[in-house]
Amino acid sequence: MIIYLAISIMFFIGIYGMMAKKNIIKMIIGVNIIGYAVNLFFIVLGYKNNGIQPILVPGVSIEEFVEKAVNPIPQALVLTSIVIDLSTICFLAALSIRIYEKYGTFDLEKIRRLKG
Amino acid sequence: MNLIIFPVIFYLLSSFLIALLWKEDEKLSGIACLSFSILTLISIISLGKHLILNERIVYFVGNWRIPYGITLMVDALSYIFLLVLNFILPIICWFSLTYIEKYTKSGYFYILFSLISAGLNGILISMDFFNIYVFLELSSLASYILVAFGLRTEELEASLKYTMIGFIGSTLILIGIGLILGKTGTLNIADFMSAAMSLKKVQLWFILGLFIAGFALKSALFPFHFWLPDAHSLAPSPVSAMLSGLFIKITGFYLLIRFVSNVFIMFPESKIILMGLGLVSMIFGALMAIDQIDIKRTYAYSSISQIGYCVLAFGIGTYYGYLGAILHFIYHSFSKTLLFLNSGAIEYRYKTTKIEELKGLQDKMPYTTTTGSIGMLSISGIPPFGCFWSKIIIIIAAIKSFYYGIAFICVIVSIITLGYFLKLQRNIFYSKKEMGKNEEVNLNLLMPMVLLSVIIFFSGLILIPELKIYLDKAIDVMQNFSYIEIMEK
Amino acid sequence: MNKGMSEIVKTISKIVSPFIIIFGISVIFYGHLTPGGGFPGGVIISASFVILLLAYGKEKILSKLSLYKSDILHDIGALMFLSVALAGFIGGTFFLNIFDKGKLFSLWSGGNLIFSNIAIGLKVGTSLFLGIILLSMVRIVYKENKIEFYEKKEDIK
Amino acid sequence: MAVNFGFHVFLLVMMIIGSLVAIFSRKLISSLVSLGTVGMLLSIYFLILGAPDIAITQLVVEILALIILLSAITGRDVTADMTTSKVYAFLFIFIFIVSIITFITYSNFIFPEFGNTNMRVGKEYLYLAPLKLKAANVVTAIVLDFRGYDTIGEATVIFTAIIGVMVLLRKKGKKDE
Repeated sequence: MIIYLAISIMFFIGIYGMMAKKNIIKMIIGVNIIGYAVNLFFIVLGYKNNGIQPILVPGVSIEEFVEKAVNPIPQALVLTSIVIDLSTICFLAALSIRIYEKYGTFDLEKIRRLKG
Repeated sequence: MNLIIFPVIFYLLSSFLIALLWKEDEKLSGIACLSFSILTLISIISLGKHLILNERIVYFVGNWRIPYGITLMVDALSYIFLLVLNFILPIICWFSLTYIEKYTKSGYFYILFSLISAGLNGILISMDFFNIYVFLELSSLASYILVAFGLRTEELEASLKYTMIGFIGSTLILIGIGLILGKTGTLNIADFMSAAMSLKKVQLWFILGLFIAGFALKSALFPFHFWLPDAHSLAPSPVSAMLSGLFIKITGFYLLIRFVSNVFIMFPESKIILMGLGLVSMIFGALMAIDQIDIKRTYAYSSISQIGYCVLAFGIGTYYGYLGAILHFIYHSFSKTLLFLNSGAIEYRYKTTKIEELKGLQDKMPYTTTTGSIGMLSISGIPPFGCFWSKIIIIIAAIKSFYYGIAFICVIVSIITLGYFLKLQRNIFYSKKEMGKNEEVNLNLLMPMVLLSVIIFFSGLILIPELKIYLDKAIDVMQNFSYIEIMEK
Repeated sequence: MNKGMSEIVKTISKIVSPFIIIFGISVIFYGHLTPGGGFPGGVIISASFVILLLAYGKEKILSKLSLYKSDILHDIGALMFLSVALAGFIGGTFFLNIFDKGKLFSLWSGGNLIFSNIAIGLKVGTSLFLGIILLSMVRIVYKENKIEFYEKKEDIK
Repeated sequence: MAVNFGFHVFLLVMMIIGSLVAIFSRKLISSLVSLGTVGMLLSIYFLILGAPDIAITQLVVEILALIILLSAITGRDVTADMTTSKVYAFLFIFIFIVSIITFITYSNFIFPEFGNTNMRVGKEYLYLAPLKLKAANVVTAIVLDFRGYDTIGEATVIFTAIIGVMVLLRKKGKKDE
């Protein structure tokens, strides 16, 4: 239970970074931290007490391998979602560069030209 | 039975080939994108023949059975969404052949256009939680980029706000998928349902809550709507037509239907939440759309209220409610696409969509005026046109299940909708006579609008008995289909 | 971006980056035997290019792997992976593993895993390198190879 | 790797401290560096949780993300002012408290127990990959063969991001500007 509590605290720190901070780079860091927290959540879901990595090495027999290996499905998903977060950050960085060219600042407070 | 995969493959191929070969030549990439989307439409229509014979098509990617590989499934409900999607996409692509010339490097526009369509088609045919998430993420990322395609300051800021909120929505859905993986160990919807039967109901309410919040955020229902007006009004017109007409409906409304009525069947009361969300966003969208100064912002707020109609009709839960929801989705997609393409034609000619700067378009752009007023009358529910039938059915559904208050509010909101659309028409199209010369836009912009308005004009025919059978099949899917039946087969 | 970093960093990165590239390629090719695979290998290869970019500045690295070439490679990688998937149609369904599976721990095992790994590695490697070059390159306009990008004027204020 | 429970908690606490520093520090460069430490700790934690190729990918991807953000910062303003909008702060604290309370009361309903994962389908993959596909790395077999259709979608996501970077870095958006 402590592990999940710590992951959700990290998730809420990321959400705070995105919502309350007005600097675009801080928002991108918040996005990054949320991505880390969700990926960690997936891998923690697939953990088995002192389980070995799901890669068969010549010395191990199949039955022992199946008995002790960790759940491989979340790891396949995290490989995909790590790269999805990287693409979002790549796009947001390019967006913040262009916003900086137009406004001369990363601070959203001065940028507020759009009404709600 | 490989026809089911072809929509996704064609659009992926079109985006990769345009990026490789024709990116610099704008004319050629437009034609390539148009030909690939027409090819997809043909493959979808030929898919229909198989669907009539057997009730649904299940396809195992890589020949791996249910729990191991990814399975795809098309039944009557997703076939209707596929038809509407793949019928509107070539029209938008045809419209943007000349509209996009105003933007630099429009080859990239066609790449991103086919990527969004690949994502939307991927969502409609898939039956696997994580697969839906990946294609949802693909089409959302492509739409974040297209909102900022014009590189003006407002567009960049609207895209930033849209990206942040869209990212939160995707993360909520991803956490829901993680919990499903944790609880039942599988990602396949049918396998999940057969495993979830043994779980207690209390354990699943949190997962359903996450999904409803994520999809409500993606379809801009009331509490999460504030990204939509900026994103849809500042994007290039074909992009906002695709966003308003198709994107929020498929990533939000379609997935809400699937998850509430087909996956989480043990929570019938969740429809009441949807009814509440739909009601509030219907009222809010209509009220906000009244005093807008920009045509596209009025259309954006009106699409918030119209998707509120669809979700409300689905929330009622009876046969008529489902029929009203499906019909309203179909008619609103066609008419809202027509309206945004119409505002695109006006913007193409006069470089502005502010209401007071556009006067007396009746004689300057006669055809645009007629098609635009057809679209506006259709959405506000004037008899011969599309949305009148669906609004009537929704009101009947509300009365039949004794929600008189909701029926009354529906009537009031459609009157308000009629109000602001008439105001729009009076100011833009039929205001004082200005003897300007005929500055009608060229055919490439005009024919898509004429085609859409013809469809809307004859859209009442869908209710005749021969065609209604297919609608009833889709409603039967919405009412009592659950993915467990696929497990037994 | 000035002309790259100090002399020490340049010589070290010159020595190290070939080894990083070889390590990345080995991670790609042995993806189905040892930990790794398409994604990690591709990302490692693009990291090695980025090290050279940071050490030597943009002009030198772009002479080796110009924007136009990496753009082409990036699309070819995507098409290769899609064609490996489409090759499954020969055997019937979309993503079928039609190649013979070979022995368990030998290099040739796991059917089309190897080709998918190579395609993904090529794609991820070149596209991330292209992304980082573009993001850090916002200051220089390249006209000759048809990709001209925004040059940051000094008077942005 | 068999590591006692205390080390898990230690890594998580360090990550939380790192992300706090990343969010609340005044200079952007120091917040990026602390973001780097959080990514490094995450990569070590993946290794301990038995996911080696995720650890490699996370390590290198985190370095590239750091380089991307640093290239966005260099030559532009490097300090972020500390004022946060009060409305968001209070709204956030309210959401945080409510969710922590529901978390503690319902946690054993919502989250599966930490140590034993639900291996109902995971076990089949551990049999299938080595025997049927002859592939020793089960995770790569899942990513590229059992669930290869996901990976096509995901490879297209990177493709979209790079097209997005190219679109956003054009000289000017509209021809008539």
